[in-house]
Amino acid sequence: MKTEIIIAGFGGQGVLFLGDLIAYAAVKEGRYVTWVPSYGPESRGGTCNCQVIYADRPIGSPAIAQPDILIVFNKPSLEKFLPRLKRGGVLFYDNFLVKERPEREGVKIIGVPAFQLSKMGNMAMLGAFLAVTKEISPETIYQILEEKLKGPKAKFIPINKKAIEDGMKYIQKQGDQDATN
Amino acid sequence: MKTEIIIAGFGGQGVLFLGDLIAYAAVKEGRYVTWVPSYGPESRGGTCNCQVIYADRPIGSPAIAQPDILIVFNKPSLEKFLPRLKRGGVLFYDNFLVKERPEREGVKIIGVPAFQLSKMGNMAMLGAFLAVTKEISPETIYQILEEKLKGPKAKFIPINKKAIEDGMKYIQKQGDQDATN
Amino acid sequence: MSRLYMKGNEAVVEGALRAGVEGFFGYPITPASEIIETFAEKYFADREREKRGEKPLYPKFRVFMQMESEIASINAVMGGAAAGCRVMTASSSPGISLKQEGISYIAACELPCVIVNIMRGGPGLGSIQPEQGDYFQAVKGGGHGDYKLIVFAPNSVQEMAEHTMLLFNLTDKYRNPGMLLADGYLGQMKESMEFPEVPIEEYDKPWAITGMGEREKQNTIEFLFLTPEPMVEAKKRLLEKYKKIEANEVRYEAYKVDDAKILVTAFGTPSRVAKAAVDLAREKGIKVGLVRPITLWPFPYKIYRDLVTHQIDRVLVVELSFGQFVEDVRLGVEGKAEVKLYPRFGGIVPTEEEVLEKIMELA
Amino acid sequence: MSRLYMKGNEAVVEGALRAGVEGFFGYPITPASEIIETFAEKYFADREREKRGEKPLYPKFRVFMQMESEIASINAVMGGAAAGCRVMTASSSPGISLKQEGISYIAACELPCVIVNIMRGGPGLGSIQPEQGDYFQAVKGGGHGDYKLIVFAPNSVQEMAEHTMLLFNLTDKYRNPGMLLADGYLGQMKESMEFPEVPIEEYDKPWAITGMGEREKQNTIEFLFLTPEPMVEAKKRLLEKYKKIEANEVRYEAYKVDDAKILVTAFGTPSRVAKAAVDLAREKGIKVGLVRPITLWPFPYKIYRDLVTHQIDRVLVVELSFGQFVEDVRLGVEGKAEVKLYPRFGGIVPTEEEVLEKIMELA
Amino acid sequence: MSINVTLQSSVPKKVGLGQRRIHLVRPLSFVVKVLEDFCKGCQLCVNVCPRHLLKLSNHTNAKGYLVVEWHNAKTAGCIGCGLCYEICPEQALRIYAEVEQ
Amino acid sequence: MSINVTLQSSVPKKVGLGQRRIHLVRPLSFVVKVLEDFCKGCQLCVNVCPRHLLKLSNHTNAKGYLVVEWHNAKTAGCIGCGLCYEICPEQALRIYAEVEQ
Amino acid sequence: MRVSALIPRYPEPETYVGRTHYCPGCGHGTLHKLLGEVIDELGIRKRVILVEPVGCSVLALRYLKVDGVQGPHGRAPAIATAIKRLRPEAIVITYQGDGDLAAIGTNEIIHAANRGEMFTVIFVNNAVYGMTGGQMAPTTLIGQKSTTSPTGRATEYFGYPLRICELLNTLEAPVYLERVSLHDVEHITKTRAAIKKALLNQIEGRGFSLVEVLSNCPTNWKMTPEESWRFVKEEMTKVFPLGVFRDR
Amino acid sequence: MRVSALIPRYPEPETYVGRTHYCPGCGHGTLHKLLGEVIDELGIRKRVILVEPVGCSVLALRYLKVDGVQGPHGRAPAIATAIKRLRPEAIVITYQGDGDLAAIGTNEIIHAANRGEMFTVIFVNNAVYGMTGGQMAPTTLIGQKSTTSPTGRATEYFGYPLRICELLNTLEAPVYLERVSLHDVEHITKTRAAIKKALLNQIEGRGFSLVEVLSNCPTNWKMTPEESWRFVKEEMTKVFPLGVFRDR
Ligand SMILES: Cc1ncc(C[n+]2csc(CCOP(=O)(O)OP(=O)(O)O)c2C)c(N)n1
Ligand SMILES: Cc1ncc(C[n+]2csc(CCOP(=O)(O)OP(=O)(O)O)c2C)c(N)n1
Ligand code: SF4
Ligand code: SF4
Ligand code: SF4
Ligand code: SF4
Repeated sequence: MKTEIIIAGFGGQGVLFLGDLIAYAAVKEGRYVTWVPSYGPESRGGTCNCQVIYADRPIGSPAIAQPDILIVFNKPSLEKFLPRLKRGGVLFYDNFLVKERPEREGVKIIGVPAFQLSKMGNMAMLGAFLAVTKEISPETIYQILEEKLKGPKAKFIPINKKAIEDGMKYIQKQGDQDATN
Repeated sequence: MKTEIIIAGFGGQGVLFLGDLIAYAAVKEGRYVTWVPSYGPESRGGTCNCQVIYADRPIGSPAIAQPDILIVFNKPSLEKFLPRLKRGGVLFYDNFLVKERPEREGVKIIGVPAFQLSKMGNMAMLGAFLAVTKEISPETIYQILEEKLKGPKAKFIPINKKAIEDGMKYIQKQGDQDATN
Repeated sequence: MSRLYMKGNEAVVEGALRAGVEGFFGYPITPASEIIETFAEKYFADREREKRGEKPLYPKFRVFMQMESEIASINAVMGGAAAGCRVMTASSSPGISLKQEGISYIAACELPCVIVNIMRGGPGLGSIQPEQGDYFQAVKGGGHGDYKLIVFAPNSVQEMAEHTMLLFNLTDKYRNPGMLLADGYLGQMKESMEFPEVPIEEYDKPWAITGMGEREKQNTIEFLFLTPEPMVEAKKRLLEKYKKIEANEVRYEAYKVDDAKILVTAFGTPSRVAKAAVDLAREKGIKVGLVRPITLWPFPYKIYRDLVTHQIDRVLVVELSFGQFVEDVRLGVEGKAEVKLYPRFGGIVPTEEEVLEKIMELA
Repeated sequence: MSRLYMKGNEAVVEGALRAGVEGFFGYPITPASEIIETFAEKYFADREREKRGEKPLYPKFRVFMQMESEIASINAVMGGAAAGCRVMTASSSPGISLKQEGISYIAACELPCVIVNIMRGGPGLGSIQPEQGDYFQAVKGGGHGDYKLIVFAPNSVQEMAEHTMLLFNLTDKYRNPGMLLADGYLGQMKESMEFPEVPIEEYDKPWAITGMGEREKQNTIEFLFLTPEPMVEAKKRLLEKYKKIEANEVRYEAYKVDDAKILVTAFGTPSRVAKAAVDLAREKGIKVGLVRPITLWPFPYKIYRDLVTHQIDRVLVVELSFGQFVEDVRLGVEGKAEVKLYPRFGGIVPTEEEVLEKIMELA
Repeated sequence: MSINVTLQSSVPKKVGLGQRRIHLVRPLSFVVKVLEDFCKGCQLCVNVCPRHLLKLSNHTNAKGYLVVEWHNAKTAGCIGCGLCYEICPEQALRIYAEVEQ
Repeated sequence: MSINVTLQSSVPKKVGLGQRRIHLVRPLSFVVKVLEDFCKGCQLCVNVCPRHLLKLSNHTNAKGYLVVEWHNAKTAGCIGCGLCYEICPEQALRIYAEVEQ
Repeated sequence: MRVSALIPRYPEPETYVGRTHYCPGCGHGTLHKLLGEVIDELGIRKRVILVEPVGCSVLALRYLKVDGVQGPHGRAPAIATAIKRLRPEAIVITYQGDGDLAAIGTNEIIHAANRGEMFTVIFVNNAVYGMTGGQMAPTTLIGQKSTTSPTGRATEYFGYPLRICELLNTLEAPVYLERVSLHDVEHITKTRAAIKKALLNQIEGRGFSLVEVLSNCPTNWKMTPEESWRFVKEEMTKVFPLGVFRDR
Repeated sequence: MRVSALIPRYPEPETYVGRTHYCPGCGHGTLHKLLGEVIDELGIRKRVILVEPVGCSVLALRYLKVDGVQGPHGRAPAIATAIKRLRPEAIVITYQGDGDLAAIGTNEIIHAANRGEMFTVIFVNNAVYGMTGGQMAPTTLIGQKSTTSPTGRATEYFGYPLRICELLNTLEAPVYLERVSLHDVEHITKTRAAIKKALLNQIEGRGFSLVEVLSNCPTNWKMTPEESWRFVKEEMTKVFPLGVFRDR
């Protein structure tokens, strides 16, 4: 088993962190994992993305040609990566930020109004991802949050959790189809 | 025909210039020529030497393993280079500065009290060299001196010439054997 | 031991600290900056610990310096190494170019130290995308004169740590500088890993300049000659040492070569892609194997020579440059097999499928 | 034309001036210092001429600068070349190491210029005796990333001038930096010579930054990419250019190879020794010939390949280093002949007799 | 009561430093246009405007930045002071004076 | 009337800056020795000596330099001022004080 | 019916085309704008050659429509030296950050200034390495945090904020050295005047001019643009006093 | 019979062993001697680590019997920084010429000084590149001839003599900066005192000290030793005024 995920959006939307969290959770659950950030122009701004792979066996290339799963938060990223999504793959997109419904045959398209569900849209999207793929347990994610947000930062745990749960709930309610369309 | 000459002494004795003059004269007389200075420690002082080759055909290595002619102005240089002098070669040494007569079989040893004959001992030695080898015409040398010492420096021509002539005369008088011994 | 998850650049720091690094001297540059940043973090966290009266986590790690330039960094490394300490620096391609004079001096003076190059795209300012265009510089010698660096080419985050530790041992052992040569991918990616067990080897350094102290003889570190003869001697000793390293320290990984007719070879990130492609090709019944040099100098010429002498007649070289590593492969192969280069440059790592395709072209 | 007698370093200057050099930027270092000194002499003599109301001898030679370092020098060269002028710098090994970042930038930006390396003994401070230990640096690339310098290896004072002139033409023609790679002997020795007739080729430089003037489009000189795709394109163009140079500009001298069974090969000063040794060996009836690469990049692989394919089965490589040039010879020979290295290092040039002896060992 | 607006383009290009601003006789009012592609929503203009005529909108441009918008009611009285123009790092604001033809 | 001279070696190694010179009770006279291997004949000492007690000799040392020599007549009266010692770049001069045993 | 026309209140920018990659509120944009305006105003766009640094402004030539070259980190003064001497009719400008000019490139700027090279330096002091993600610069304030001084710059490790104007002011050759700031409109206006003066010095062949511009880096300072300018005003100007250091 | 003994008037040198390769009358010898004397006097020979430059004094360690290292041209301050920080108990001294410190190595010395590194710099200013045969240095006087300024240093090409003490004096960190000269016995004595002070600063952990020593280069100046010292006294000290610039 090997899952290849590309996550893309604008700088500041928490794209890298989202990928990092999924990757780390997969490590915790005993998988082999790679996470590669896009490191574009040396300064900030513009689009950014990361590539996450988790698998049961050591991973060859950490670079992803055709992802199984694509998670996008803006239109430029959608346009760039959607054509590369594997046949039979899954697209998650923020249908609050991207208004037109993306078109592509042979893939599952899931719209989640992540940044409407929560200010922490990346966490809401994570919830949706967890609920749909069921490959990573939310418990592992919560455990990591507790590990990372210690001391004074611990106060942010609840709102992160809340966002994740909202994302999960959204899927449970809407099913894993693009409900807004 | 190919003649290989090593000239060695202390910095300040005009060793490099002497070699350069011989070399340039050989060029003027239509030969192929190389001149290589020893460029030792980057700063001054200590011993120095140069290697001169002139020949009728293009010259292979500009480095001399076994010189045909050795001209030395001090004892360290004598000790260093005399063993390398070709069998049948000629040693010129300043027997004013080097008191003991050098010993070596199968070579011709010519002592010239160059720095006694003239303050420009290197020029006196040149005279001796010209007189003994007869491979380069004094006229060519004088011509070069006139070329090099122009304008205000022209006043040095006579004393240079004088030194050369003194060297030549010394050989004519003493023969080309080490007269002091 | 539990699985760790770490960035390649952080693994370098972790490896260095476990190897007992005493001083780090650097200057920021993408994609190597996390190395200096992580060192800064660890160092000042220890200083805070000390202020609180706690014990530092890394008591050996006494000096962290962001220097004014890469040149100052490499020269500080020279000073630290001369003083007998385990020291290192890290940079990326243009910064490593600036260090070449210093590297040549350090090699000449036989000073052990570790230099990390997280390669970016070149030449010039180029890009911060991964390439392997500094192969020649690292392996053949970007500085002046005859010298060699011990060059390790990790291909995973785990090896980023492991090779760093190995380099500290080997550079001390041979009194020779070493380089960790990694592409940008390896520096920037995070990966699951187990922390490698590399015992720290400690070497006496009676040659170090420490102030004479009880010693009668002064220690001087220089490589400077006024006449050829002593230089010939000194260089002979250097050459002997290099031969010894070549005899003893070659490392490589050979994968599925036993019955292979075709050989794929690559180092660093592309070697992972190549390995996966070998598996894909094997599934298709193609008899293909992989050789991955782990040390780029000393280079594993012999394994290539052996393989092409006995069984293999086609070699596919995958590298992220116009073709540099391929020259060493050719020197190993010596015309006994067809060598085909698959160069990717500009910042794109080929996919497993692309490499598979190249293998199939050769099959 | 009458015979001249000149120092190698002076011949470089004379060649450059005749080739219409417009700017020289340098920093002193033995054994290259006569280059900057001779430029200074010529430059300020012209300024004196102008003060006296006379015409300058070298009206094109407008800028002479002793810079604060080798790094400043190579960057000034970058600026001058970018501005569309014929510019050059000169140094020796450690100084050339310092220029590596700049050289990589210049190559990336495809700026024509001439860099002179009068090699000394290395690594490190080493000595000022002649060696050829910077072969790899010059030919493979001491800077970062994929790039190539057009490298000429003169072996006489006459060629010091001639190759300098050729380099100015070729670097302009291909928009590529070039290097004159000479050992200390060639810089320091004086020799009889005829001044080579190399016609000055003038090339339009519409890409130069001159201020936009009448131009509509801005000219920018940079090699900097944020994404891989345009970089792949740019590097492809670079690679194409390199292939073109490799196809068109290889130069070498082959001597008495027609019936040779043994080949001696060397460049620079040792090639003169080797040639003389070939003559000595021929006198003894040994069928030996010489190949001397004149361009080290592009390297004349083909002549080696051709010779070993048809006739030659032993190759003797003479070089003043641990063995760098020998790798390119091996890449040309591809295992089809035995390659024997005769390395001399530390500052001693072998004698004709020594090389003869090595030839006889092979015969 | 509609106003016919034409954009006049032939403007003197060189002006002295003190007079960078183009002075006109009796402007009727001022209009600030936001070049949305240029704006990055840094809000420096919002803070500098003495009449509080600029505010962050809730729509993003192609680069993903929320952009500012001008309170487009002329009555609000832009005084054409140019502070927003001066402070905008992106030259995303263009100020026009409305004049009688 | 001959004087028996012995070289005394156990001299204090550390002295303060002002007192670098070793002070002795009633030296009879001073002697300057030239270490010929060290001397390069620069003649700085010749020029600095207030009593003109040093001069260039006409013999060379192993390096080929003409070396200085000390006017070795005690009567000439070296005052042990140490100027030659101070100025010699090579520390080629050693000054001794003659004292009664 | 009243007929009215909209007339630009400011001249249309010619040199500066904007749409930069800079972070929101970054002073590099402001400074580019000013530089463009002054070039427009002086009518020298067709004569300008700009030497870009390595740093966030490495792409300056994409926004300023003039000839130019991008050189190695810190070496702009050496590049500019050659360009100006070989093409004295060009107006040569270097644009350098504080990592570029005050760390790796200290040697080049000092010697160019000491030779009195006839070009103009725009030196952007934002107390941090922007492009590489917020490491300490030689100009970082004491106690200021950065990714390489996570507990604040401590003088015992990293010394003191380097004051370039003060340093260069010990040299003979420079004709104009001024430190300005971008923290509000008033200072932006002064900066514009300083740049103009520096360029006029070059146009009139007077000599070496350098304008040090205090700027911000909201991203790496982890501040809003507004906060960052306040920091410049309240903290940076204390350590780097504004003013004319040399005007000959 | 009167029995007398010869007693050395000066302590036997321990650190400095002489027999240098320097040209006759060269100040490097004098300075080595002084450095050796002060080291002897302070009793720190066994603690000293000397960083040699590239320049005529590249062989200093052959004459000064202490531990040490020879580094690349101009980089001694970076080397010394690491040594002193890693071995704070050592007394670290750099010895650099004016080509080394004031040309290629300007960056390293400024930043080491600015960080207040705890070592001692002996800076030999002889207004020329000695080792490489008399090329112009940054400290060459205006009008002074050298092999690269054959008609005399002209400011329009090469700028002005660089004054290192004045430059470093704009920095916060240095505790001691003094310019001395070797041109006569009086000044030799002052130089000795300055070196001692600089070393005491280090021994007592006070901070960065630099002693700039005006020296000669009779060979490349084409003067006798005597003439060369007169030149130092009459010409150099005018351009490089002697004195204490900083003493904290
Ligand atoms: C030789 C070299 N070293 C380091 C770098 C990495 N680098 C790029 S920009 C930069 C510093 C940027 O800081 P600054 O000059 O202050 O400009 P800013 O980005 O803040 O505008 C560094 C260290 C490089 N590109 N080249
Ligand atoms: C990188 C490098 N550049 C240049 C040189 C050549 N070089 C040796 S010493 C020197 C300058 C010597 O001058 P200075 O520092 O003033 O010392 P001095 O010899 O006068 O004592 C130079 C340029 C070198 N060895 N290395
Ligand atoms: S100042 Fe400019 S970039 Fe910032 S919000 Fe206003 S218009 Fe947009
Ligand atoms: S000062 Fe010293 S070196 Fe010079 S002549 Fe006198 S003793 Fe000799
Ligand atoms: S990183 Fe800092 S300096 Fe760079 S563009 Fe962003 S705010 Fe400006
Ligand atoms: S060249 Fe000059 S500095 Fe060097 S040893 Fe001779 S006199 Fe001294």
